[in-house]
Amino acid sequence: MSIQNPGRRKVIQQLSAVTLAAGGGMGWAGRAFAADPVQLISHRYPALEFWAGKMKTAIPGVEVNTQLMPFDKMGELVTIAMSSKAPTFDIVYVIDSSIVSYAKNGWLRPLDDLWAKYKKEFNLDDLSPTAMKMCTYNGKIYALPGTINVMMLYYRKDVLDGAGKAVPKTAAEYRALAKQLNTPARAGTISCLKPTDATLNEAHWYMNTIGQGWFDDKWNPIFNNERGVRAIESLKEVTQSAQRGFASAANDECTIALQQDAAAMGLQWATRARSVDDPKQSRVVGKFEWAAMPDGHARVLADGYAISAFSKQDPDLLFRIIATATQEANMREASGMLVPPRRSLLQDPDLRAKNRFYAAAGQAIETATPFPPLPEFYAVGEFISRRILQGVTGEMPVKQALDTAAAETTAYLKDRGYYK
Amino acid sequence: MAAVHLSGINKRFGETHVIRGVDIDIEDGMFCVLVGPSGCGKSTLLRMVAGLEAIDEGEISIGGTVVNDRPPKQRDIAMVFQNYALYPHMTVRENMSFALDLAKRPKAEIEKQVKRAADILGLVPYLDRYPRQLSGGQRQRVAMGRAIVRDPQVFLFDEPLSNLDAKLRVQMRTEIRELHQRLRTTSIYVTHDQTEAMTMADRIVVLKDGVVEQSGGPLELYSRPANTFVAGFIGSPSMNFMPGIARASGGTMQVDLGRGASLPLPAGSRADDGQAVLYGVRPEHFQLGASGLAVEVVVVEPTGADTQLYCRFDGHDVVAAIRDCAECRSGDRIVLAPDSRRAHLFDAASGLRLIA
Amino acid sequence: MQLTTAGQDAVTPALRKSAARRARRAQHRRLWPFLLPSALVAFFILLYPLGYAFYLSLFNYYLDTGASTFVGFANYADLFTDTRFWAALTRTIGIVVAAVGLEFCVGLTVAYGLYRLTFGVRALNLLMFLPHIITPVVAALFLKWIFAGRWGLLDSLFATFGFFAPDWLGDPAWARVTVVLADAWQFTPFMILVLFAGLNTVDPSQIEAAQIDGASGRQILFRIMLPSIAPIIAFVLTMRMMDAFRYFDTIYVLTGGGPGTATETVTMQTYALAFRLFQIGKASALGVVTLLIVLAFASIIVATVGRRKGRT
Amino acid sequence: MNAGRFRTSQILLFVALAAFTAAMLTPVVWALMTSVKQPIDAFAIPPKIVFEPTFEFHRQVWLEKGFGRFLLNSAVISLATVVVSVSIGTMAAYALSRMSGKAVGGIMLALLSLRMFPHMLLAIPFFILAKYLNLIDTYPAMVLALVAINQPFTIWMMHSFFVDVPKEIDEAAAIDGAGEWQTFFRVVLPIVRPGLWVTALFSLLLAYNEFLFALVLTGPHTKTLPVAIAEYGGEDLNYWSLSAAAAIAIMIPIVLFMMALQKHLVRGLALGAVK
Repeated sequence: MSIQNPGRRKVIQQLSAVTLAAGGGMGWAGRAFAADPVQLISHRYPALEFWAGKMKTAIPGVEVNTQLMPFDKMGELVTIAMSSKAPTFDIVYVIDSSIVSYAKNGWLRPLDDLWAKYKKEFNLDDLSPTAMKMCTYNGKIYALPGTINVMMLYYRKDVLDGAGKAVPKTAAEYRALAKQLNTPARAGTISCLKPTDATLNEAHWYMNTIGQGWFDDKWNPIFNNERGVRAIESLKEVTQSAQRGFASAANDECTIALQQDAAAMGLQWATRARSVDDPKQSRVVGKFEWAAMPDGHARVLADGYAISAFSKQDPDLLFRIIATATQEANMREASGMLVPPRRSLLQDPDLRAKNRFYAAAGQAIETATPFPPLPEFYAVGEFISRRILQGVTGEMPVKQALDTAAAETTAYLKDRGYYK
Repeated sequence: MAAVHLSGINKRFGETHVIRGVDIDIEDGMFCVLVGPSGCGKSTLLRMVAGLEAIDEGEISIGGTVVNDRPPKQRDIAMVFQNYALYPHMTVRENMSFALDLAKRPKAEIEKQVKRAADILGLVPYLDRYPRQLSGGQRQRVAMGRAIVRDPQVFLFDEPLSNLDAKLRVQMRTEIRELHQRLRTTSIYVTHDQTEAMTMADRIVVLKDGVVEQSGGPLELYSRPANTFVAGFIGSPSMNFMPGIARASGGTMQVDLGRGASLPLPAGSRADDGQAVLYGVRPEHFQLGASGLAVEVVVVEPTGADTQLYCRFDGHDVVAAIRDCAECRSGDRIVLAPDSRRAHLFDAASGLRLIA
Repeated sequence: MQLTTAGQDAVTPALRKSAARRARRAQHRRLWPFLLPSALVAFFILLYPLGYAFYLSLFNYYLDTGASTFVGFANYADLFTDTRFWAALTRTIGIVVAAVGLEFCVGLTVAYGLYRLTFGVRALNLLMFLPHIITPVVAALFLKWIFAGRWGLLDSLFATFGFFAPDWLGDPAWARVTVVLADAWQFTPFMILVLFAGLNTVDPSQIEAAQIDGASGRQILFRIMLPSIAPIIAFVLTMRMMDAFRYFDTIYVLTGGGPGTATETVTMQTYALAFRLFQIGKASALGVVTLLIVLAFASIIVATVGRRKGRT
Repeated sequence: MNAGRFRTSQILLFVALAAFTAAMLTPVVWALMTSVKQPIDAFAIPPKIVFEPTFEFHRQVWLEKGFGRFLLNSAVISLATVVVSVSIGTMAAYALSRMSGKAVGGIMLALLSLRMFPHMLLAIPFFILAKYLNLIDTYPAMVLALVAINQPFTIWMMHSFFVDVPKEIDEAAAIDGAGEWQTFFRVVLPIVRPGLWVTALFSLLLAYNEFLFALVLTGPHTKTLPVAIAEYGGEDLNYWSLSAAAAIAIMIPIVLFMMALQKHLVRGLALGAVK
């Protein structure tokens, strides 16, 4: 039974189950599905919707139910289900940070055996090492990448040309340019500082270009050192030239600012490149160009699909579903929506010609920096991003904010068994 | 129809002892009125008979069966509430037939009973109306109708007329009385209005603070009140009580009321020399005369049938109701002569009637 | 017939009490079947999780790894020394008071307006209620389209006239105002409906009597009508206060608790503890503390208005 | 009273209230417009009032994204919730309104506190319970959860209506020979019927709009509209337009329901509403 065909009998059955439950206390009939379909839970953006569609038809005769939702909602749901070891989901969408934390929690099934088995069939060796590195934890592969996503510099060629400016090469140039281009109607740059994920993504670039990164190799915070403070001070300075409402803007709000000619440039994900060229959404079709972020170090992530450790389905089947859906041909079909994690496709001249942002994306990936592979990074990001924001909005001096964040981070990590 | 017996009834609400060892016997077919000031426990007693209030101690029997542990519906009683408690979502007809309907009586019988009750009470034109569309008197009748259709062993009335205006109250009083003459169903009627009690009852039970002060026929209570409470409660305007001392003089007992006023003992009473007493006279038992109480008239209220004189005697108020007294004015000094055959004597300390 | 005296106190107080209790218990026994289904649901599906939450609050429990150690009341102690908690609590109380206050004032004004209006009342009433029936998650989205910086309806409308309105969501002070306005948008209709219904219950003869006494419209409203609907006011204020304390969805969508922590409420913090930091023990402790605080507030409202009712 | 002045003041009052209503409806109207605009027009600066409408998103919502099924789920779940919740809540409220003693106050206060507890902390135990009973992604799980969180409100609301019914009515029924159930169903319940409608409406609103538990307890088979809409939360502007279209759609049944019930609503609230 599929979602589209509700099946009246099922509804009636369940209705009577409800009535039964109402009348007869706790003794009701559970559900009994004949052959349980495969359950996929995933974040939703056009590329992921595309993959989900491909999974439904990947293996003839195997039904795949898909639940696509915003990232944070998905996170809550996965956490609740997996922490209680529920077999609710079989295939789980993951990104670099969730791979490490889920894998550490023992929620994911290592894929090395299956990887070896199907390596040939799906030409898995073609997958980009950058992506594969992010799909690995403690030397084991946990996910099959579907996309490699990277943040890059979006800039308005026409505006820069009009002002006689070149694409900024360094963080300092970027800062100065943002200031120069800023007007009331069109902001110098976009800034997306809605707590908490967006903040972390944006601060990541500052922390890695101006600062020295988030942690040392023993997971001690270094983001509050002198250069870290300078990094966040710079972020604060740049927000002076950012679009109105940046403090509550996430990716969508920022994209609208770009599309509606309300900002001249900014840091944004590669997956959004297509939408500034979409005439149904954008007022500035063809006017944007892309480059790797000045000084590199923008955030890069792999997103892909993992298999739940609690799944009752055959792992072979699940792996084949994922691999078939994300096979090379499909990636080629979806090329406009994503940056494919396959070396061959990234270099493919056809695709490069069709997708203007590919060149910049490829360059960005090479110079990019992933999040620290700390399973708890997403968790401590809560402290860090809040405190950074307090620094940026002036609720607290930047130094004090970062010191507080560092103290909170240390305390949290210590409680979770670090530094012993 | 059945006799109702209450024996040794006690009831407490928390720390308050509201009914204290009450015994009442109501014979079959009798119209018994429980009367007393508010808070005397009369409604509680009625509700205990109805089964709406638990009995702490004692026994209630209806028609020879002890009903203490029976819920209301097994007691075969009907009750009319002070606020009528009509079901607002039911028509008059439905209100009246509800009980029979619950008892699963045949449709035809229900129809017949409702018709009969509606005929008796003149409710036929209103059968399909809702209570909110009726006047106070009509609602009152519906409440009675609801009781009548049941044809119960006992009717219970809880101050059923207190929400009506004066004229309607008098009219309904008569109607209820007539109804009782006709149906002869044992009835217990609670009221705080002694006039209602006097006019309607076969037997009156006077209650005060949870205790039966006296019970008997209306005239018995009127002419031989057992104590000052009953004497003062029954009759309107109330009986006058004048404090005095019984003195033996010349072989007869006199009551010395002070200020030189001295009256002979009322007929049938006795007192010891020097006993502190209350001399009770009902206002209607005064006459203007030459000897008696010399009083000053304060207010004159002619009612037509008689004239009520509010007078002062030795710092007390004395009320007299005199026939044909058009010429009295306030400020006049007159002499009131009590009819000693109808006067009463009470012990000042206990309030009990002093009987020879 | 005998005059009976009060002298039958041979019955012991204990016996007496047991008789009364027996009667009450009999009454209650007859009513028990009515309570049973609801009690079962409440017990198994609400009380059990509540008790479980309290139990969890005594542990240092990480939801993700399942690691858990008993810590007694340490989570509570941690909370009370956590400046972020106190800041969030003060902020929450501020937002609740402002939002519920605004809703009440506007709600009362509009309800009174509707009460005085002689035509079109029903249509207006229905239309006004619309914001309240919108699914909260969607309502937040609607509001974002109004309040978003630059391209939001308000901002872009003002900008058309070359005037730059406050940064509704981006400025810490304004963000708090916006969050209050957002709550008011969704719940003022509820206030209006309940207060309007309340005003209609006031006995017209009381109002006429006051008019004859020469009271002005305002005097009638404040001296006659409001006191007589005090219990209704207590009801809406309590209900709203309790729900406003749990205010989450809209803030989450509009500002995510930002800018910085400008709109972070206690519930936002609970969320962060539970689903970002996975410290489910701490989150539960915060939940329990929130419950106690709200309960205290609710009792105060009920007691205050209850007393007023006693006076009138 | 001067009739002319009265008239003028009435018109002024109407205008003021209409203006207030218009302000309150602005976000809804704006969302409605958003749902028939391409994103380029929806978020234009300055805002576009004149545009070429597109019903693309409404079409997608219903024909491609399967919202019909979600609407059905929502309808089944919320109606079942209302039926179960209001019936058992009403019974409990009746019992509580007819009981005496300190325990009753305690129970009422306990109910209040259940309403105050952050729902996200209930979500986890609910999930575990539902998993244990093998009820994830079934109607009963969702209905039970909604009934449970609905109970405090239903009981409080109905309690306020029941205490307004004079006790003599119960007593009269008892004397007329009605047992507890007959008294409840045939006498007291019909009297509070307007209150029942109000309670039902608010319970329906709560059940129909509930998001968090629906997110956790439903799945592909039982997903409700709020979850379905929230799933289009962002990461592409077309999703926003879809959300707008779906949001407009989700309102319609409730609006119709409200219109049908409006008479009962004000009357019901006026009758009890915790007088």
